[in-house]
Amino acid sequence: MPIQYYIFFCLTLFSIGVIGVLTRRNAIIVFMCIELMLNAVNLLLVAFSKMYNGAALQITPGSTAGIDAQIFVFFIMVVAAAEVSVGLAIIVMMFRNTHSVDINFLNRLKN
Amino acid sequence: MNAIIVSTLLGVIMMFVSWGTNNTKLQRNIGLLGMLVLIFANIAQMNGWLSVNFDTKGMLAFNAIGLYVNTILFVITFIYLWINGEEIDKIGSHTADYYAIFFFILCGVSILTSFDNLLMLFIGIEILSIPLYILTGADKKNLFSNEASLKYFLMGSFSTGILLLGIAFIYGATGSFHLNMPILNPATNMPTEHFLLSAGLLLLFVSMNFKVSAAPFHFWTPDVYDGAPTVFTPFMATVVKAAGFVAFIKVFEIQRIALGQNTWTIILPFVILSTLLVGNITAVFQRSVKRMLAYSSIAQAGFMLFALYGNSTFNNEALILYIVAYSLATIGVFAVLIKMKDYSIESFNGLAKQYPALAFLTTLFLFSLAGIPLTAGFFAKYYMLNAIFTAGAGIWLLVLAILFAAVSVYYYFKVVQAMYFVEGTPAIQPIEKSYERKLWVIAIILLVLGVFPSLMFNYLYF
Amino acid sequence: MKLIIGFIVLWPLVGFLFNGLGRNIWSKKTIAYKATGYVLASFILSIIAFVNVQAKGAITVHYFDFINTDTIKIPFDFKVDALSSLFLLVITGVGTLIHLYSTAYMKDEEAPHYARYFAYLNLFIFSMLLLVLGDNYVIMFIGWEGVGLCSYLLIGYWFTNTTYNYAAKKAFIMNRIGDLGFLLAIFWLIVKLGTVSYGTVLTAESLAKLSTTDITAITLLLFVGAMGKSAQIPLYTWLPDAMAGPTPVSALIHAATMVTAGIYMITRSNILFSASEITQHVVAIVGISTALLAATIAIKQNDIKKVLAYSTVSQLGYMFLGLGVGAYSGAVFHVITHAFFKALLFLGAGSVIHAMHHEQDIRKMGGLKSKLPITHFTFLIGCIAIAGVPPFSGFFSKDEILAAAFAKSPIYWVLGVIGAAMTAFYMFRLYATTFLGKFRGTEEQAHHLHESPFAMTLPLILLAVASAIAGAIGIPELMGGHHWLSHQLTPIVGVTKEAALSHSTEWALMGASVSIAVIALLIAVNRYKRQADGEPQTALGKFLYNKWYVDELYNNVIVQPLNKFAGFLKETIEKNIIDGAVNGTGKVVQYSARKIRLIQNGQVGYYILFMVLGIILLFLCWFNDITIHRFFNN
Amino acid sequence: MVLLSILTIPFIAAIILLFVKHNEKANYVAIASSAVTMALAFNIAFNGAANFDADWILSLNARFILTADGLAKILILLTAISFPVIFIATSKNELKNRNQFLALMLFTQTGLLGVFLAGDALLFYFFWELALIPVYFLCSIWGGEKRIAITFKFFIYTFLGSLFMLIGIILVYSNTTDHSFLIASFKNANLTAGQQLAAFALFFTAFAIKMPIFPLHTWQPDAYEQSPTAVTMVLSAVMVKMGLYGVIRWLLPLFPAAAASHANFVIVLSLIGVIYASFIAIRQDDVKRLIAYSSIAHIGLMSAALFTNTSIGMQGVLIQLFSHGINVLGLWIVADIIEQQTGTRSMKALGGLAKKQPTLAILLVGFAFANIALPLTNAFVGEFLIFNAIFQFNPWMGAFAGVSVVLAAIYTLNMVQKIAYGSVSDATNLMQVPNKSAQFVLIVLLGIVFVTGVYPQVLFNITADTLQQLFVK
Amino acid sequence: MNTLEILFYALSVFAIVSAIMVLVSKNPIHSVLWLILVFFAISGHYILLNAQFLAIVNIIVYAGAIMVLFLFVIMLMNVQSDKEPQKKLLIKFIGVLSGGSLLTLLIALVKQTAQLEGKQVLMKEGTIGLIHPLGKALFNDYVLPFEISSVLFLSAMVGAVIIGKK
Repeated sequence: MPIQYYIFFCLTLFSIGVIGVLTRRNAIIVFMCIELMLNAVNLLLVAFSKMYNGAALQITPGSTAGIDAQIFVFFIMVVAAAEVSVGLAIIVMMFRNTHSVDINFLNRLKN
Repeated sequence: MNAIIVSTLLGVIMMFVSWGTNNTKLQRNIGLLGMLVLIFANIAQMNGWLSVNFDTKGMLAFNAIGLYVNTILFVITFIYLWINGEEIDKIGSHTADYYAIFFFILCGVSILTSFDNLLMLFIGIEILSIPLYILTGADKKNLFSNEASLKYFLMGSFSTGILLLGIAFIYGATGSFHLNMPILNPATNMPTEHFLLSAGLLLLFVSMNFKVSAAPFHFWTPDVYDGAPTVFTPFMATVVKAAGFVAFIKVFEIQRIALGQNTWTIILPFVILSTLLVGNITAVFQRSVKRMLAYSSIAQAGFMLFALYGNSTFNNEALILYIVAYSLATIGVFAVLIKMKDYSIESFNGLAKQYPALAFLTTLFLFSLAGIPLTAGFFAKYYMLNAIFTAGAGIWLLVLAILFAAVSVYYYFKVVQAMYFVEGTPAIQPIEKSYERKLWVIAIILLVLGVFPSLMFNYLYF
Repeated sequence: MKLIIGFIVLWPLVGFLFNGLGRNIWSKKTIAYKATGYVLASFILSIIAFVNVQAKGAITVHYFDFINTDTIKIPFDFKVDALSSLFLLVITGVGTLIHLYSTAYMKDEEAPHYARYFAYLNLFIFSMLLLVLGDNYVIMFIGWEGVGLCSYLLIGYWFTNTTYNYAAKKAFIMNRIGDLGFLLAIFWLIVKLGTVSYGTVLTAESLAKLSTTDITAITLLLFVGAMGKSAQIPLYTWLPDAMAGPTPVSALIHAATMVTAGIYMITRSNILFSASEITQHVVAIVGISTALLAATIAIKQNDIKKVLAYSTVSQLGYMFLGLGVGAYSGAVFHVITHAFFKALLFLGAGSVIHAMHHEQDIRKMGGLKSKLPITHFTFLIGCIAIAGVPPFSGFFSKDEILAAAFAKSPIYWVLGVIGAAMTAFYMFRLYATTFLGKFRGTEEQAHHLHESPFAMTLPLILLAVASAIAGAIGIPELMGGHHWLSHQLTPIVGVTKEAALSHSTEWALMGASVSIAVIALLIAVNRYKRQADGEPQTALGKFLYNKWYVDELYNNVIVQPLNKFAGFLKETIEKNIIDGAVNGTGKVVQYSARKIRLIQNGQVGYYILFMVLGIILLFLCWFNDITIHRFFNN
Repeated sequence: MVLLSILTIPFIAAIILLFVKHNEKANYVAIASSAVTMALAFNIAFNGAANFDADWILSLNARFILTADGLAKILILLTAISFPVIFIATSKNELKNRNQFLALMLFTQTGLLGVFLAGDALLFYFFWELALIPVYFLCSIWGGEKRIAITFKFFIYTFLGSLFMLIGIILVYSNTTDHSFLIASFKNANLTAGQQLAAFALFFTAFAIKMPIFPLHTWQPDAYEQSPTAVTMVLSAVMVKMGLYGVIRWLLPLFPAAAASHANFVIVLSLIGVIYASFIAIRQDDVKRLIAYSSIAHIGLMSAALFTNTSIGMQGVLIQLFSHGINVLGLWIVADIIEQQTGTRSMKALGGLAKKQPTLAILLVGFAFANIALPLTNAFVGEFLIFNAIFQFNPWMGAFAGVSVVLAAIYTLNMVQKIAYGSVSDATNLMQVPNKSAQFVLIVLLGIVFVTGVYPQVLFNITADTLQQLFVK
Repeated sequence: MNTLEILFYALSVFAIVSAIMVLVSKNPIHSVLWLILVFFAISGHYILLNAQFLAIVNIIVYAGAIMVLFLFVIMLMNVQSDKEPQKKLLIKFIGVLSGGSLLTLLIALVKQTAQLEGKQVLMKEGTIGLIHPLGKALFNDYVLPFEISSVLFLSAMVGAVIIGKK
C-alpha cells in the first residue's frame, strides 16, 4: 500500500477534526474533534513506522527501525488520557458555574 | 538531569505536604525551601559538583546554556513565589498543590531546556501545559477564570494536534525524532528539498508560535492572561513563555535550514511584525492594566522572537538578557497590580502620592518593559537588535521594531502618568514595607543589569 | 597716540556706563556735566588726532584681535586718516553742542530718564566713532548697527507712547534690511579676499582679484546698506517717522551724523565704487530720485520737524548723487556743511517747539520773529545756507556736487537744480510760516512764548557761524580758493574728475542754480509771510501731503501680505499640516487600536479559525517563496 | 578623575536632595552642588582634564570613557553655568516638593554632562536618554495645564528619534573592525556607501528631532510652553544643544561622505525652518512660544552652518552654542519673572514694564538685542561666522538665511515693545517686588553676553583644538 | 485489488463517514458513539498494519476509557439534542472551507514530495507492532520519557484534585 494513501486518509481525518473544531459549539464535541485529530496523527505515525520498517527489513531482517513511531503513538495516547481527564474536569467545572457547555458563551473576556 | 529529578521529587513531596498539613505558611515555606534546593541542585550540575547522570539514549542533552537558563528561570520562579506567596494562598485552599504544580511545571521547563528529541519536546510541552490549564482555572468560582481555563485548554489541545501532525510529518520525512535528524544532503551539504519535512517544520513552527503567543496564534493569550487568577498570570507570562522560547530556539536552531534561509527570513519577520503590531497596537486602548500587560507580553514575545532570526552567541545572550529583564519586570508590575482593587488604569491615579516608593518601583518596572536606558530592558532590546543585525537582518526590520517599541512606550507610560500626574486616590490595598522591600530586590537587579548587562553572561564565558 | 585714539572712543562709552548705571543715583546736574564733558573730551582728543594726522599722515592702531581663528582674522584696529579725522571732528563737535543743547532742552525730564537720555546719546557717539574709526568693515559694521540701536532707543525714548515705539521699530527694521546688504557685502569680501581690512581690501591688488560681477555685487550690497542708514529710496520712510524722538536727537542722529554713515562708507570704499560703472549709475539715480521725491513731499508738510526730516532725506539724496557721479570730496563736503546747517535748523526747530510747548504744527505758529530773536536769526542763516545762497556754506558744497553731476550728465544737473529750487522753496515756506506774519497759536501759548536759555542758544549761534563760514574749507579754485578739503581727501578718494568743465561753464551753471534758488525762495517768502497753507485742495497737493502714499503702499504691498503669510504659516501650516501630521500619526495608531482589538472578540471558535487561517497563510507564504525560487533557479 | 567627579557631583547631590524635605535647604544643596560643578567646569575649560577610561560592558567591548575637548568644554561650561543660574533665578518660584524637582534637575544635569563627555557611542546614548527621562517627569509633574499630553508627545518624539540613533549605533558598531564603540573605531568602520547613508539618516533623525529642525520641530513650542520655566531653560539653553553636539561629534566625522552629499538637503531644510519659525514667531502672542520659535530659528542657522563643512561655520557654531545658551537663558529668566509676578504670558496683556520695573526692562532689552545678534553682544560673533559660512557655501542660501536677521529684529522688537513699552497694563501693574536674586544672575549673564561679545577670543581659545581635529587632517 | 486493499478502503471509508457523522450529529451522545466507531476503524487499520499492541491500546484506552468518560460527562450534563446550540451557517461554511483548504494544501504538499514516491507501507507483516519488541524498546530506549510521563499524570492528578474538589 503506498504511503500516500495513508497520508491522504489521515489528513482527511485530521481535517475533519479541524472542521469539527471550527463548526461545533459544544465544548465537549470540540474536544472530541481534537481527539479525532490526535487519532489521525497516531495512524499516520504508525503508517510511517511501517514504511520505514518495511524498507529496513529488506536490508536487515529483524530490524526494529520505525519502532520509535509506535512508541510515540503510545505516548500520545498516554498524554491524551491525561489531557482528557483535565479537560473534562475543566468542562465540568465550567458547567457547574454556567450550566452550559456552549463555547459561544465564553465571551466575557474579549477585546 | 538534577533539575528534572529534583523538581519531580519536590512536586511529589508537595503533594504529600498538602495532605500532611493545613498550615499554609508552612506549606509556603516548604515550597520556597524546595525552590532553593532545586536551584542548588541545578547549580550543582552546572558547576559539575554533583550530578545524576545516566544514559538518556539521546532523549536529553544538557549544555551550558540550557542549564544556565534553568538556573535563571528557577531563580525567577523563586523570586516570584517569594513575592507572591501570600497571594497564592488566597486562591482556594490548595496551597501545597499549587506548589506541586509549580514544581511539575519546572520539570517541564527543565525538559524543554534540554530535550534532544521531539518526543521529549512533546512531553515537555504537555507537562508544561496541562498544569497551566489547571492554574488558569484555579479560581473555581470565578467565571473569568473558568472561561480562560477552558479557552486555554481547547486551544492548547488544538495546537498540540498541530504539533503532533508536524512531528509526524518530520518523522515521515526523516525517520527519526531526534533533533539532529539528517537534514543535509551528505553529497552537497545543502538541505535537500523535502516538502514533507518543510511542512512538518512549518506546523511545528506554528505550534511553537502558539506556545510563545506570537501572532496570528496569540489569540488565547490576552483572554487567558486576563482571566487567570492574577497571581498566576506573571508566572505564565514569564517562566513558561521563556521556556517556550528556549524550546523554540532549540528546535529551529538547526532545523530552519531545512526550511531554507530565504523562507525563514520571510516567514519569521512576518510573524514577528504581526506579533509586534497586534501586541502593541491592541495594548494601546486597554482600560484594564492586566489586559494591557497581556497584550504587552505578546509584544514582548515579538521582540524575543528576534532571537530566532540568526544563530550566534549574540542571540543567546540577547534572549537570556531579555528573559531576565522581561520576566523580572513583569513579575514586579504584577506584584503591584495584584494589590490593586481593580485593574483599571484609573486605580493607579495618585499612587505616587500615597506610596512614592511603590510608584517609583512600578515606574522602573514599566521602564524596563519599555526598554528605557538604565534598566535591564534597554540592554535586552539593544542586544536583541544587535543580534539580528549581526545575523543579517535589514535595517527596515530594526526600524519597524523600534517604531513598535515607541508605541509600547505609549501604553506603559499611561500607567506612569496615572501614578504621577493624575490627582486621585489609588484603589490599592495597604502595602507592607516588607512587600516593598521584596520588590526592591527586583528593582536592584534590573538597575544593576541596566548598567552592567554583561554580568549576565560572564558565566557563559568565564 | 594709541591711547589718545582709544580714549576718543572710550570717553563716550564711559559716559554711557556712568549715566546708565548711575541713573538713579546722580543728580541731573552731574549727569549733564558728565555727559557733555565726556563728549567734549572726545572732541579735544579728536582735535589732537586731527592735528597729528595733518602732521604725520594716517595712523593705524591695533588693540586686540576681535576674531582670530585659523581661517579668518578680524583685528580690532582703528584708523585715523584725513577722512575719519574729519568725521571725528564733526561728530564730536556737533555732538558736544547738541549735548549742551540737550541739557537745557530735556530739563523737564525726571533724573533717571534724563540720565537715560544722555546715556543713549553717549552710546550713540561711541557707536558713531567706532563706525568711522574702524579699520575694517566689521568694526564699521559694529558701529553701524550700534548707531541703529541708539537711533531705535532714542526714537522710542518716550516709550509710553505707542506711536513712537512703532516709529522706533520701523527705523530699526529698515536699518536692518540695509544692514543685511552690508553684511552680505562683507561676506562676499571675505569669501573672495579673506579679509575685510581697508588696508588690504581697498587696494589695486585686491581690485585685480575681483571680477566685475564681484565688484558690482559688493558695491551694490554696500549701497543697500547705505540706503538703509542714509534713508534712500526705497528705505527712507523711517527717517521722517524718526522725528518722534526728542528734537536734539533728530539734530544729532537724523541730520548731522548717523544718516551720513552711508556717505562715509561709500567714500571709504570709493575704489570699489569707482570700479563699477553700474553701481555708480544706480547710486546717482537713487540719490537724485530720493532728493526730488523728498523735496516734493517737504513742500506740503506742516510739521516743522517733518519738513526738516524730508529736507534731510533730500539732502542725503544730493550727497548720493555726488557719490554716484564720483564727487566724493563734494559729498563729504556736503556732509560737513549739512551737519552744521541741518543741526542748526533742527536745534532751531527745537527751540521753537520748546517755546511753543511742544506744538510742532507750523500752521499754528507765525510771527515768532520778534519773540525768539536769536532762534529766528540763526534759523534764517540755516535756511539760507541750505538753500544754497552764496556765500553760505551750502552753496559751495551743493555747487560742487552739481558741477560734478553736470560733468557726468546734464540731466543729473537739471534734476539737481530743480531739487535745489524746491529746497529753497520749502525751506523758506517753513521759515516764513513760522517766523513771519502773525501768531496763529492759542492765547496761552502766546503768553508763554520766550527765547530759549543760553545753553540752547549758544549751540545755535555757534552752529550758525559754522553754517555761514564752513564753505571756506572748500572754496573751489574757480573762485580763487584752493579747495582745502579736496586736497585733504585726495589720498583717499583721488583727484575729482571735474576738470572737464571749462570755467565759463562752471560760472554759468553756478549762476543758473543760484538764481533759480533765489527766485524760489522769494516766491516762498512772498506767499507764506502772511498765511499758512490750509488743507491741501488739489489732487497733487493731497498726493504730496500724504507723502506719495508710500507708507500706505509699503503697508499694503509688503507688510500686510507678509503678516498674513506669517499668520497662514502659524494657523494653517504649523497647526494643521506639520503638527497635524504628527498628531495624525498618533490618531492612526489609536484608530487602528480600536479596530484591531475587535478581532479579539472572545469567541474561541473564531480564535481557532484565525489560527487555521494563519497556518494556511504561512503555508502559502512559504509555498510562494519556494515556487518563486524554483522559478528563478530553473 | 575631574571628569568623573563633574559627573558624579550632581548625581550624588540629586540623591541627597531626595531626602532633603525642607525647601530652603534643598535650594542650598542644589545651588551649592551646581556651583561646585561650575567651578570644576571652569577648571576643565581653561586648564583641560585628562581622559577617564574604565571597562564597562566587556561582552560588547563598551568602555566608560570620558573625554573633554574644546567642543565638550564649551558645552560643559554652558551646562555648568546654566544650572546654578537657573536654580538661583527660580529659587523663589513656588513648587510643591521642591527637593524632588531639584533632584530631577540635577539628574538631568548629570545626563547632559555625560552626553557631552562620553567618548563611547553606547555611553553617549545612555546619557542621552538619562538626560531626557528626568525632564519627562519634570515637565509632566510641574508643568502647565496641558502638560501631560504635551510632554508625552515630546517624550515619544524624542525617544523615537533616539531609538533611530540606537539602530545607527548598532549599524556602525557591527561594522567596526575591532567591535568597539569608541569614536575612533566608529570613524574607521568599514561602511559601504549605502550603510553610511543609512547610518547618517538614522543619526540625523535623532539629532534633527532634538535640535529641532523643521519639520520635526512641533514638539518644541508646546513643550516649552507647558514646562515649568526652570525646565524650559534647561531645554532651550542646553538640551537642544545636544542635537548640535551630536552632529558635530558623531555625525560629521563619522559619515563625512553622506554628510557632504546631503549637505544641500539639510541646509535647505534648516534654512526653511529658520525663516518659517521666524515668521511664526512674528505672530506669537505668548512670550514663551515666541522665544521657542526664535530658538528654532537660531538652532536652524547653526545646523545649516554645520553642514556647510567649513571651518568658519564650525567655529561660529562652537561659539554660538555657548552664546545662544546664555542669551536664551536670560530671556527665559525675564519671561519667568514676568509670568511669576503677573500670571500671564500673553503679550497683549503686558506692557509698560519699563515704567514699572525699569531694571528688568533694561535687562530684557539687553537680552533681546543679544538675541538678534547685535554687534558687541556674544551672538554677533557666532552668527557672523555662521552666516559667513552659509554664504560661502552658497551665496543665495546665505542671502536667504540673512532674511532671518531682519525677521529676528521684527519679532524680537515686537516682544520688547509689547512687554516693556507702552503704558502700564493691568497685568504689569501687579509687578511689585523686584526679584533680587534673579536680577543678580541676569546681570551676570548680561556681563557674559558683553564680555564674550567684545572679546570672543576667550571662547575661541577653548574650542581651538576641536577645530583642529575636525579640519586639520 | 486484494483483500488488504479492500479492507483498507472499507475501513477508511467507514472511518471518514463516521468522522463526518460525529460532526453532523445533533445529539452529543450520537457523536460520541460515532467517534467510538471511528476509533474502531482506526484500530482496524492498526491491525492491518500489524500494530497489534496499539490496536488493543486504542480500543481499551480510547474507545473504552476515554470515550466512556466523555459519555459520562455528557450524561452528567444531561444535554438535550434539541437544545444543542448550532453555529451560524456562514461560520460553518467558513469553517469547512478553511478546513478544506488546509487539507488541500497539505495534500498538495504531500503530492509534490518526491521522496515519498513509491514508498510502500508494510502491511500485515513485521514484528515491531507486537508487544514484545515494543516493550523492549519502551524500557530500553524510551525509559526516560516513560518515567517522565508519570509527572504528567501526577500533575493531571493534582489538577483533578484542585479543580474537582469543591
